[in-house]
Amino acid sequence: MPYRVHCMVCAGTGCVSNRSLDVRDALEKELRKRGLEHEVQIVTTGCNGFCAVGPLMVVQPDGIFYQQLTTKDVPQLVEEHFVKGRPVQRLMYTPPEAPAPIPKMSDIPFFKHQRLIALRNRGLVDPEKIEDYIARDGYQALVKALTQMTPDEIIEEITRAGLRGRGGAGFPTGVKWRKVREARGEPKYIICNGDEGDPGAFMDRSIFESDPHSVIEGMLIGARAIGARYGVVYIRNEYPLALERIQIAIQQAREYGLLGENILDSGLDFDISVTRGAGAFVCGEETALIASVEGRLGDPRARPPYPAESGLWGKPTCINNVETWANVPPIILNGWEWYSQIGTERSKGTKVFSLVGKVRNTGLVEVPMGITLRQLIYDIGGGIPGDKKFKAVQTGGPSGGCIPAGMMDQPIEYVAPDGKHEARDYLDLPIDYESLTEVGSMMGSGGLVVMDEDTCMVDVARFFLAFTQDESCGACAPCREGTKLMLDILTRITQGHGTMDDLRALEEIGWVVKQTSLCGLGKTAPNPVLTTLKYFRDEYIAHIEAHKCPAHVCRELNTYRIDPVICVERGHGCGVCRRECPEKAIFGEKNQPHRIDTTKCKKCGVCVDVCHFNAVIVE
Amino acid sequence: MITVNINGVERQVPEGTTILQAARALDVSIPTLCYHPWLKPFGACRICTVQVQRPRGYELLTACNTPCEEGMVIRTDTDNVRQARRVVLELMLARWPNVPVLQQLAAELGVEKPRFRSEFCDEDPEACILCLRCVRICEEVVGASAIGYEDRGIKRRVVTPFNRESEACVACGACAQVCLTHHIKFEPEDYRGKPPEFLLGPNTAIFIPTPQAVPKVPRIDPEACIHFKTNGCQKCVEVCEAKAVNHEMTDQEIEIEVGQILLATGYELFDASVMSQYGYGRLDNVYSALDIERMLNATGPTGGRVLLKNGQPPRAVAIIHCVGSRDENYQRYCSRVCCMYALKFAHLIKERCPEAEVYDFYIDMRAFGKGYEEFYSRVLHEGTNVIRGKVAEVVQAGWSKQDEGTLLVRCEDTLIGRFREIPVDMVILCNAIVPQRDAERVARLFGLSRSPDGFFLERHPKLDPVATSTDGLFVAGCAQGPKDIPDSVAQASAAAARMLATIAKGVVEIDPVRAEINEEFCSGCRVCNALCPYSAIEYLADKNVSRVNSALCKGCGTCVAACPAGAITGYGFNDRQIQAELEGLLAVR
Amino acid sequence: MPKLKIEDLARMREEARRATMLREGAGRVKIIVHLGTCGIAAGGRNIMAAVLREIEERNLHDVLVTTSGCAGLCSREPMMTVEVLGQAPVKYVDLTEGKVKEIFAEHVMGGKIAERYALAVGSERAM
Amino acid sequence: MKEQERFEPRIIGFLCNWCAYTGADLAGVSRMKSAPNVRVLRLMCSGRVDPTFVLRAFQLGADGVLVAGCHPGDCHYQEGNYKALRRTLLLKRVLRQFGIDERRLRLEWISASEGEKFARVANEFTEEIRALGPLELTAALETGPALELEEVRA
Amino acid sequence: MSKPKLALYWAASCGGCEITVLDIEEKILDVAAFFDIVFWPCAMDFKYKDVEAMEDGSIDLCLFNGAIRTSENEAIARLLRRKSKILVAFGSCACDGCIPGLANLTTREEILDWVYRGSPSTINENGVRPQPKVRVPEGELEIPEFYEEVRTLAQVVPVDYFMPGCPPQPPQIVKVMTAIMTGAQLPPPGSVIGAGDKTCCDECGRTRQEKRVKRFYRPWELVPDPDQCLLDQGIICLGPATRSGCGALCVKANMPCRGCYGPPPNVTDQGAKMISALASVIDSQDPEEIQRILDQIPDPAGTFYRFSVPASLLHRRRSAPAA
Repeated sequence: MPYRVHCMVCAGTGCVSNRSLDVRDALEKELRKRGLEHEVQIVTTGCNGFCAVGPLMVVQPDGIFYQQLTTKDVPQLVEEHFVKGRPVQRLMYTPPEAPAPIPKMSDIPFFKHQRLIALRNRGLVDPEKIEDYIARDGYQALVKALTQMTPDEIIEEITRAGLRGRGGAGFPTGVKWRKVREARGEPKYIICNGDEGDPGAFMDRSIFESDPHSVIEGMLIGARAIGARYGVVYIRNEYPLALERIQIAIQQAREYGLLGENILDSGLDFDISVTRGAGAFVCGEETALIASVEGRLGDPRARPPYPAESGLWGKPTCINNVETWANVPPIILNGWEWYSQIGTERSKGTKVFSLVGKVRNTGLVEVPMGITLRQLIYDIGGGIPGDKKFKAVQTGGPSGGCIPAGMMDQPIEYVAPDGKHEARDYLDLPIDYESLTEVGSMMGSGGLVVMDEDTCMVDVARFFLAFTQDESCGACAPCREGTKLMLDILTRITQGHGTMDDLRALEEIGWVVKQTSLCGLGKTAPNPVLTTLKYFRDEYIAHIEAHKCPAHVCRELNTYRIDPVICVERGHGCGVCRRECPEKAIFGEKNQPHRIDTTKCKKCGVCVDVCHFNAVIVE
Repeated sequence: MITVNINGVERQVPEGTTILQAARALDVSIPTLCYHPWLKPFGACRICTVQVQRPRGYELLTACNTPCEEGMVIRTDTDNVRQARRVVLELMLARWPNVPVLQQLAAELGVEKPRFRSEFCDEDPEACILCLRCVRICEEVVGASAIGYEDRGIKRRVVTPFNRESEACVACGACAQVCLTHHIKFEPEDYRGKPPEFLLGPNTAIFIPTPQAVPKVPRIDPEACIHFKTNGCQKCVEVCEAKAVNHEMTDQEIEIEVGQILLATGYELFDASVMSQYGYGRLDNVYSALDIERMLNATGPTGGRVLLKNGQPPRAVAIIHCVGSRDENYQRYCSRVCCMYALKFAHLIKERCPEAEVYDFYIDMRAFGKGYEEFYSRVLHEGTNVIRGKVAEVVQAGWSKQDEGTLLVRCEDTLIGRFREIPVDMVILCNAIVPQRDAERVARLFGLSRSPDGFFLERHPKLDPVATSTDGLFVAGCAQGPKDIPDSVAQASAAAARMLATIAKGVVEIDPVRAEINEEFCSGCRVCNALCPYSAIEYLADKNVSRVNSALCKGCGTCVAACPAGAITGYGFNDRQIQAELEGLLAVR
Repeated sequence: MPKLKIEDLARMREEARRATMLREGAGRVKIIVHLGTCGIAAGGRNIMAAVLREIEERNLHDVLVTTSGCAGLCSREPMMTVEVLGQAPVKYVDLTEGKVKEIFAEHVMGGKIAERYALAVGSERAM
Repeated sequence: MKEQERFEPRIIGFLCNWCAYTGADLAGVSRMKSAPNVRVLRLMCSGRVDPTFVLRAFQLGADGVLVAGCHPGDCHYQEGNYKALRRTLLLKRVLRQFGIDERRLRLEWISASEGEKFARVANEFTEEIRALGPLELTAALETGPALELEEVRA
Repeated sequence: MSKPKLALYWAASCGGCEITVLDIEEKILDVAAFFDIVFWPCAMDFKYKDVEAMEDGSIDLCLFNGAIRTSENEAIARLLRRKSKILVAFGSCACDGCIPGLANLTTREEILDWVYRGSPSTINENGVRPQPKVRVPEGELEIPEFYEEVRTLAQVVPVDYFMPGCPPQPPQIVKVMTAIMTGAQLPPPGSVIGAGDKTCCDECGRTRQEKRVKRFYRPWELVPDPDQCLLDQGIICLGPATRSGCGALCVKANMPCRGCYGPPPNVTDQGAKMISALASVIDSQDPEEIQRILDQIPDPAGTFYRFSVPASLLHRRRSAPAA
């Protein structure tokens, strides 16, 4: 009996952790109970991107989008939708300001503005079945590349398409492939960099989880173009599900003869091995990654020689990010003209962002280049929860920068065409500080942390610097010592002991660390600090001179006060805060306004949390 | 060749030269810390930062490891460069304020007072500043890779694996040599594997054995030299002007044809550690005679001074005779020389440590030589206490009431008939003289038999002590039996005289009793070949006959009897003669 | 699994597409079987089974089958609506498995409406 | 059996020059009493004794043969005595097959200093052969000697 | 001028030597042409009285093969000696006693007892034995007397030349006959002809090492290496103590030489010399081990004196072997 309905249950890490697999099992049991198991097929797919509302399911062919499902909803869902054919309103997604739920997935704003190329198959294929991928024109690009194109033509196609590295540096992929192809040395290697060390970034993970074969096909095409013999997928050990899916995909590809010797009788010999990253952020840097794959200590080394000439085992190696590889098959299949229409003049195609932080629809989105922050945050992201004021967005993780609300309408795209940050003279450091981001270029690796008024920019800078400082390999002095000293200064500032010279010191050390560090980690570690200094200097000054943290995040700078009116009228002096205060710094009687003794108060903020009536005011 | 512009000066440099090398060629000074000529540039300290012009602005690169490119414009004196070097230095000073090499660099770069102080600040002037030169030299040059890093970031430290003594370390001292801050020190206190009795301290990989060594040229010790272990280093090759160092040289076997051989292979010292009661090799300050000879030697490790292990002179010394000699379970014979050198030790120790008390434990004082007895009485007058009695054992004093470190010598004083226990600081054992370890193999090599005590057997103990039963083979010195220097010299000259006599005569007489093979009847069955103890019969494959080398044949006749074809005649005792004797003997009833 | 040739890949693509095309909502004809309470009571389930059997026998992949609630005309249940893309939907009433076979042959396959069983044309648009 | 008809065995003694012969000489020099029956034949080494000599001795009328050499390991020529040992052991087995009592052939190690031992061995061996009686190998061929050419021609 | 006369006789032997004379193939025709064969009982019916009728010394050449075992052998030997100018001891039996000579290791009594009583296949209750003279109704029968020992020809009559070998090899016979027929200068009487002066080793092509034997093997115990000397491999080969001449036929067939060509020139007793050589190459200095090795030679006398017991110094066994 052919299926008449396909239930696409999301099995990305987000939904799985929300127990979407239990929902699937309940669904299966219910369908069998109702005798519908032959009519309704259940398909577990990769991550659909809308993690905020997981676990979610899309019922095809109707395209109905159900979200936040629990096992309890299943009987009703089966009864109503599958038996009676009536979609269940209650389980649909209703955007905050919208009057009614939106049944069709394609109408939901989160999905509508997206343009899927790297994530074209997400939610539509079972990642653990190669047949699903082949059904959606899987490996057709490879066939075209092997039979109708010469390696040079492939490289030409990629170059003309304007594809650039999605890892963060944005180096033109075509140029890189050309260099590795022309480098001397056999065998050649290509590496898929799935280290993704940035905190809060999970683009690569969801590509692996929802459509691993697109990465494999991309690498095959790259191997053909470059003449590489071996491929390595370097994936974080902290992505167990993604690791399992890519390994299954590689195994299936081998069984189907798409990996190994004489692939599709084309003479191409190519195989992929998987190496697991041991959790060091620095191993995202290409030379450190190579060292890690070779089993050595994952420390970066001086360049030149660049990996294109002497990389893995000293042979020419091409390292690209997961998303870059995933973009290759569509370009080859549809041609470079189709691809170059998408995005802006300098940044072609789409970019996958992991939208996190203070935004309603946190999740994974793939949007065309040139989209503005406003569209991203409000149209797709569903705005800031609690209608707090949008303050800034942090892109590119610890190597990226903070973009203030003011630049919300600038299109997101790559930095200056030659891919190198523009270095500015030390002399004009304090005044014109465009060194980091040129107007209109805010791209990073893809992590997008939305921050609202309650976020203290100094604390954010400290958080990211603490991360890079801890992850620094310690081989070269500036990065090892510089990041530590800057961290000490920032910590002092957040504790209210900062001085104005500290700002000067931060800039000077930051500049030296950026200029003289050996590898990318050191060169970009100061960025969060330098950008927050540039756009939110006032907050720093508030911390230093006024000893106040505008966002009340830096606890040492807060002073806690109880509003006598609210305390009595609404709280009747209930005394909850008095009991809970660990320092016994709150005094007052029943029905009397309570008072905090600021000398004893350790500013732990417990009273704020326990007071039901928000009587405690933080200045 | 590529052209580069350094500080405005155009310069042609070969492909692959680094900016630092090019600059130094133009004697443009660029400060460096972690750079070292022997090592591959690493770029850890970043002090050698220079400014390279880029099409849209500039870039700061490290000079030590950036290769020059065609048309590269390099500036080493811009504000950016100075600022970058100053701040990098300040960062390092924040962590290691008192390291002299950093302070000296700070003076050069004009950094007066470091502005920052790191939480991990280390005031030690000899702190490790993580320049990693040590790790790199151990891996790249020495090839032992004995040290590496632990942890990462600010907590990264240079350590041996698990902070334990690394087996891979060959104690070559290379790391100590390149360490910028002398953080790594090299104390030669733990020598590696030198036999105690010869050297009391370690030697470097290449050394002159002793000042009076003949020939007085340096020698490479393959165990200590790291080239043999790791195929690396070879610094000695580089520095030797005369280019005389060659690691490939090995022992060569040279074959010389000689008429006569004098075996003077000498003796070996009995390994006293077997007699555990004396604690040699177990207790400190218990030395064998040869150790003391080394110590007393002016060119020895202690420069002639008699010192204990802790470097102090001894207060009391015990000398024990007949260790292993005149002893049923070891050597039954008397080693003849120990009594006299024991007295020599007593005299020298008295001379070198006047206040030291010397006790000499003997069974019978054998001062038999010319002037020996007079020396013995002189030593007695110098106050050496002589105790007649075989020492039972030497124990660590710590177990009994006296303080730690002194040794107790327990023995039966047979002259006064009482058991005595004498505390001393140092014990000297007069080990027996025993045949060389390979005496058995050498004897068989020369067809020489050995007397029951293992020394080579002379032809006649009284009448012909230097010759052996084999003509042309002579033996002299301790190889024939323990004896002191005068006797050895006498024997040596006797043997030399005997050999010269034969050489002078020019002809070697051999007595007529010989065997000879009649090649007419010999069919080369080779039955006789293996029989001859003197391997005098050789087989000529081309003529398919065997032939007797009359010089070697002693005429024993074994082969004559054995030859199945009757082809060998034994002159003086041939078959017909013997048959005639038989007929004669049995003719009469 | 034998090593794939390029032709095998194309063949597999066709097979797989048949199974997954449904997911993209692409289809030539849409059949809605009305399974309101009354519909089910009147035997709507058998009709649905019959429709699915028809699809299976003819190995069709461009026919979408879905259910809906009560269409309001309980007396004429079981009912189904057949809507060919681009044409007005036709509601068939008082169905039996036999009638379904005929409707399938004439309307779904033949493209001609089976008037004798049809109640109304163009009452509501589903595609 | 009266003194003069008593059977006096004739014994051939093959003595090695360096040990047995010197020992015998020492016995003599030390005035030791040893049986005269052993008629000594000096050879450079006991290794020189060829089984042919032993058989020839028996054929010529010897009633017993003594072979004396240096103690094993002392041989002036290193290994001569070992060869004598091996030949004697094999020859004894052949003698047994020819009906000759193997005790008539005796091998002894006598060093240069063992004069006393030589004397003792000589006396012992003589008595032993006397007990065994004459060998009489020399009796003419059972069926008479070969004719001489002349007799035949005559 | 009448053709020289040739006589051949076959005493105590296997007759192989008679046949080997014919093995010279076509050469026999030249011999027949050259000689007038006057006496060859094995080939044609000659009678003793024909020979007696001849004058003394009229036979120019007499090839006498076989040992002297019975009185008849002795009588004819004496007769032919008288009648022939040149008497040749033809073959190992005549020269050294050969296989029949092995009987000297037992006594006449033991032989007759075994043959007529002891052997398992004999049934002779009343112990009848053949006697030299016996009276039967037809008259008195006489058979030759069975001597106590076997003697070689030379031990009965003087012999001019000795041709060893069991049998003598055709090429050697051809050489000798051609020499005689062409009247070549013959070597002095009593010397050995038809054989070399060296030993079998000279003709054996195997490579020989220094001899150190740890144990002896019987030929059937191992398949010997065809290129290595058999004695080196522990197999007892009498080659070193046997005269050359046969071209080392047996060794070339991968079997050890048994010494049929008799002792080499300088050796009187072939067995004694082999005992001396073999004992010397045993590689052991410990008496027990030597005994164990010697136990691996089951029959020393038979092995070393296989062809030469009568010619040996001990000639024959005297009394019953010691217990």
